[in-house]
Amino acid sequence: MSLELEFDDGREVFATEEMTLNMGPQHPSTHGVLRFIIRADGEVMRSAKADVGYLHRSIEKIAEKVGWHGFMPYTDRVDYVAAMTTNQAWAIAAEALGGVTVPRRGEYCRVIAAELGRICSHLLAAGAMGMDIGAITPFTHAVRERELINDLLEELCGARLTFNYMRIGGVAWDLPPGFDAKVLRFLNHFEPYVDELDDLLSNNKIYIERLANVAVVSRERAIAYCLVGPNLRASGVRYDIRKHLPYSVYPEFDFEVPIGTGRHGSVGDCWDRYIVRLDEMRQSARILRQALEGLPEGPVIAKVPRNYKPAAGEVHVHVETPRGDQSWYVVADGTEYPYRVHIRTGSFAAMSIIEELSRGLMVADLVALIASFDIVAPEVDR
Amino acid sequence: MNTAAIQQLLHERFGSGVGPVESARLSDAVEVDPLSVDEIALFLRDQPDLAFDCLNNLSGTDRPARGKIQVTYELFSYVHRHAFVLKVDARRDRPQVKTVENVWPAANWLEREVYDLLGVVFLGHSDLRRLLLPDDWIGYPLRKDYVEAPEYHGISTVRESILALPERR
Amino acid sequence: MSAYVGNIVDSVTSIFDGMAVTFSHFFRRPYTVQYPDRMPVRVQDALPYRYRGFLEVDLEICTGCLACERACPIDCIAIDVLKNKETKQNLLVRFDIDLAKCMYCGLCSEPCPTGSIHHTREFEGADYSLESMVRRFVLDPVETYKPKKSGEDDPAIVPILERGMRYVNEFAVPEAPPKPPKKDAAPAVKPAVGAAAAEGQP
Amino acid sequence: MRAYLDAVAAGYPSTSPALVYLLGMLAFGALVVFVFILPVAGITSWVERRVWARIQSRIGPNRVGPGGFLQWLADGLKNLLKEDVIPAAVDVPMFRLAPYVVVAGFCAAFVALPFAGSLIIADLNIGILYISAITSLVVIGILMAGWSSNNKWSMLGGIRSATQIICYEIPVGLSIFPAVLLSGTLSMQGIVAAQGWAPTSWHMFHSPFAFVAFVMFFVGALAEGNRTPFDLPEADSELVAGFATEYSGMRSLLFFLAEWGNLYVIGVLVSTLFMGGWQVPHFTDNAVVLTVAQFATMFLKAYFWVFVAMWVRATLPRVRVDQFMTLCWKYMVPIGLVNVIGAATVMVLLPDGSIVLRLIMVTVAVAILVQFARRVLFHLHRADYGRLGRIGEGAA
Repeated sequence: MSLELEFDDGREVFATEEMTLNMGPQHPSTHGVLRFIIRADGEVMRSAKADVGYLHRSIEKIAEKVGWHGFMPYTDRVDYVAAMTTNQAWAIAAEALGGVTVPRRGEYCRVIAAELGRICSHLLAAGAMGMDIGAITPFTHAVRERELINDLLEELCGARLTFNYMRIGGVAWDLPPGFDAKVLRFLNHFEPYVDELDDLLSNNKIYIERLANVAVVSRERAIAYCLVGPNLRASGVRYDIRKHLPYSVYPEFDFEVPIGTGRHGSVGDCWDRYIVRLDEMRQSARILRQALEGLPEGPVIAKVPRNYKPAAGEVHVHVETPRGDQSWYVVADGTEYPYRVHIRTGSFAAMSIIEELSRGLMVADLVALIASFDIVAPEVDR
Repeated sequence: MNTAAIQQLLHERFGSGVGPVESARLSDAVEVDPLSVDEIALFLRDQPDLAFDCLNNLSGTDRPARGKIQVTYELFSYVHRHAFVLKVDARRDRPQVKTVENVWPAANWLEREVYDLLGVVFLGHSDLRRLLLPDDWIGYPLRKDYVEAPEYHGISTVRESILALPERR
Repeated sequence: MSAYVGNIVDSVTSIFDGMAVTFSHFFRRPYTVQYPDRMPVRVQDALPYRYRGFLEVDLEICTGCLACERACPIDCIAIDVLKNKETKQNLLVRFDIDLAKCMYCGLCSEPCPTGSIHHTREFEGADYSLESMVRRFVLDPVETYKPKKSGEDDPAIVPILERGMRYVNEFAVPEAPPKPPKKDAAPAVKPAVGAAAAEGQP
Repeated sequence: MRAYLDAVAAGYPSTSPALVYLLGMLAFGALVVFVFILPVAGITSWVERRVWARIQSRIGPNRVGPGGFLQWLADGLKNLLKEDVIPAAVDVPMFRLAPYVVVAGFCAAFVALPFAGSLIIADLNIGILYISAITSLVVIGILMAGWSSNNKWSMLGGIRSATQIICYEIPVGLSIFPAVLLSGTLSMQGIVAAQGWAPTSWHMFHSPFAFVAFVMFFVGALAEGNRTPFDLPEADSELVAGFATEYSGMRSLLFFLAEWGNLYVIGVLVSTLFMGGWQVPHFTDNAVVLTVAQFATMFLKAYFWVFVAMWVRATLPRVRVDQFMTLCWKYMVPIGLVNVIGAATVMVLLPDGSIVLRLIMVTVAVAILVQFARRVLFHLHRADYGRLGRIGEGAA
């Protein structure tokens, strides 16, 4: 029997063949419904092309139909992991257009809710990261802590995920009685937990080896691809909207902006992105303590007409969500419906860089990469 | 550097392709020619005292009253920490804008999104496909006159309300 | 060589500590809530007061102002009010809420002047058809509630109105923070119908 | 066992002793499989879920039977009754055969596993060699499953598994050497007999080299058993479920049966080679009581290691394929080689062993345990989870 040594087109038989892997839309580690088309040589990827849109709900179009007040519940669904900050972004945009000033207590309530939401979201990110690397326990521990925050937020606004807590002009409800004591009790319990997570996961040698020096994003690439939030800070850019383009009452609080240091590898690797989130949780806890301490008295919501009609104009709003600078472009035309709403989310920017980063990584690294960007699929698709 | 100063710089360099500062309430913008936006973008990025290294947001707005689709670029400089809003007006019947993908890679997906939802064609884009909607979707949903097809591949896109709603609305 | 040994030492120590963390959990209480059957209390009773469960309407105090219907972003509330020209009474002939469509945002209960429409702490509504999730509150046409200038005195309505107003007061009122309604001064309960009607009905 | 069967054959002179022996062994083997392996593998699944749950602040299955103990039976029954889905594109004969090959591979290992002093199906004089050879049969089954599934994720899983077992045979073999050298035999019962019941007489405390061999053997065995941190073939966050992706119902369960059963095999091997196996103090002359005591000792020792494997699985992340290879070829193989030479050198220098060295080793081990306990207490006190109640405990 003779072996044919050539294909019809003259290529040699003994060349390795590329394999096309279809990862998703249903896959355990795609954090929602994402799809990647991977071209791989064995375990090493040539490229991973992202295919998004499975969770597209045309929220921007809905905004043009439901009115200014009515859009607030929909902002919960833009990023369901951290609905508070998205609420806040919409409220800020509408208030700016309508010239509404939020009472100070309302702003404090917003900060407290938003920072609890940030911890909530980062917990899920850190836990899911461990899960994708193969450690299952940190995930359940993180979700356990998250449950406590959910309990708090449920008490605050009646829902555990889609909060719809903020309103144009302030927040819907004042803090319930005894809420500050409960938050403090939670923080006293939570801060040691983060240290424990360090011992369990962050310092684990296998974990570090899996993440250090993987998918390094340089400062220049991060900026060029418009990475935002923790992903940008991990690449060494000290930029936080809360600090550098302040909104709400954030200038009144003393907190630091952690950046990636490349402790175990190079600046901007997956491990940096992970540890920046952990440090941010500690900073959020710090902000929460200050906010609870300095909580002013007074109303929590300004008088805003039910039939809200801001004058024509347009506004660019930036809000620091857990997934970074969420950039809202809102156009009003003087009617009771927004004319145009565009949301550029953190995950959207992060998704677009994956194709470039994936070259030469292993399939297992792609999972770590997606997790380290903390991509939430509905936020990409909106 | 504020918008007026940047407009001054741009006007000196590019002449008539750069319009005056448009002062809408709450935001200032400069409108430029859609077919030379790529050169202007390159200038904005590479000029050392501008150094807009980040395309923060890119969105399209349909303005049927003016027969235009407006594309808004929100730029940010991490070097100088200043922002700038650039706008181009594309003709609504044949919207064409030069791509800025080569200037800021972030524009790749953002432009695809605008193409997908508003139908603006970005000339020179490397991979101008629909991003969020299925490839065979008909129409551009964010246009004001968009009417959704009653069905997609035999699947109805309408869900009847169980409540017969009163007529007054 | 030192990196080689360092790697081994790092691995052993970090794994050692991680194992200590996990082992310590054998001595901690589990967090699981064994919903629904092994709860110390019924879960609905353990939920906070503000919990946004199924919507409910107290028809006794519904003013028929349609504020909730207007506030709903997804049109899941349908109200029909008939006007009786002779008695100048409004007749509520339909108040339907599609709970399958409802997204429990709470926007409808906010403008309600009397707290008639409010969220309950019930949330279990699994069923086989979507139609069964439509709550039809009006079976026979009822007259809408008319707030009295002097305060409510009908003993059948006072407790309902009190509960409703407590619900309304949970929402912050601008300028003047609300006082919780007093239990003993029942006739003093005044619905905030004037202000809300001015806001809600352009 | 043999003596007993010989006596039976003598009592019935008309039958051939060889036949009685054969039938007796078959019966005993079947008994071991159905009365021991199946329940042990099943119960292991329940124990694993409960252990995981506690580590993760959960409760775990607790509804079926006392403490959820009968969960494994319920799951087994459910899987037996489930539809056996065979996708259209698979290579059907291979796909069907693969789970049985896996199960056969691990059941065959039980032939040479010692349960007690007189309880062993066949005390082969090459026992440990036989076991390390026959457990590799599992990889053929997994490779078959991965390949025949006609699914790229499955194939990657199957190939990863093959790589894994081929690589880790070497360090595992190297770490068996010291124990074999110390015992002077390959027979499982012989290795146990070479040790005593007291920890000072266990092989693992013979010298530092023996201790390192013990650690390496456990790590290597985890790798061969596809357990975390080496569960690459079925890495659920990367490969969906690896080679088992396309399997459903009973066939899928057979893979897990083999995995849980393999855990027990690993436990028995570690106990036999390094921890004195079934050795108990000779406290009675009653053979039955003694056998029961030996069996219990062996079982507890083995199950302790099963527990450790679960605990490790709940703690550690998964390594990547290249790191897995690095660990094997750059760390375990060189250290294993040095270790064999070291252990041999100690044997030459101290032909009868040194009780001082053994005592030092035991002391070191105790010190490590004490330090471990201190860390556990530290973690317990740092974040006390008992303080915050949930629903029904102080909630509104």
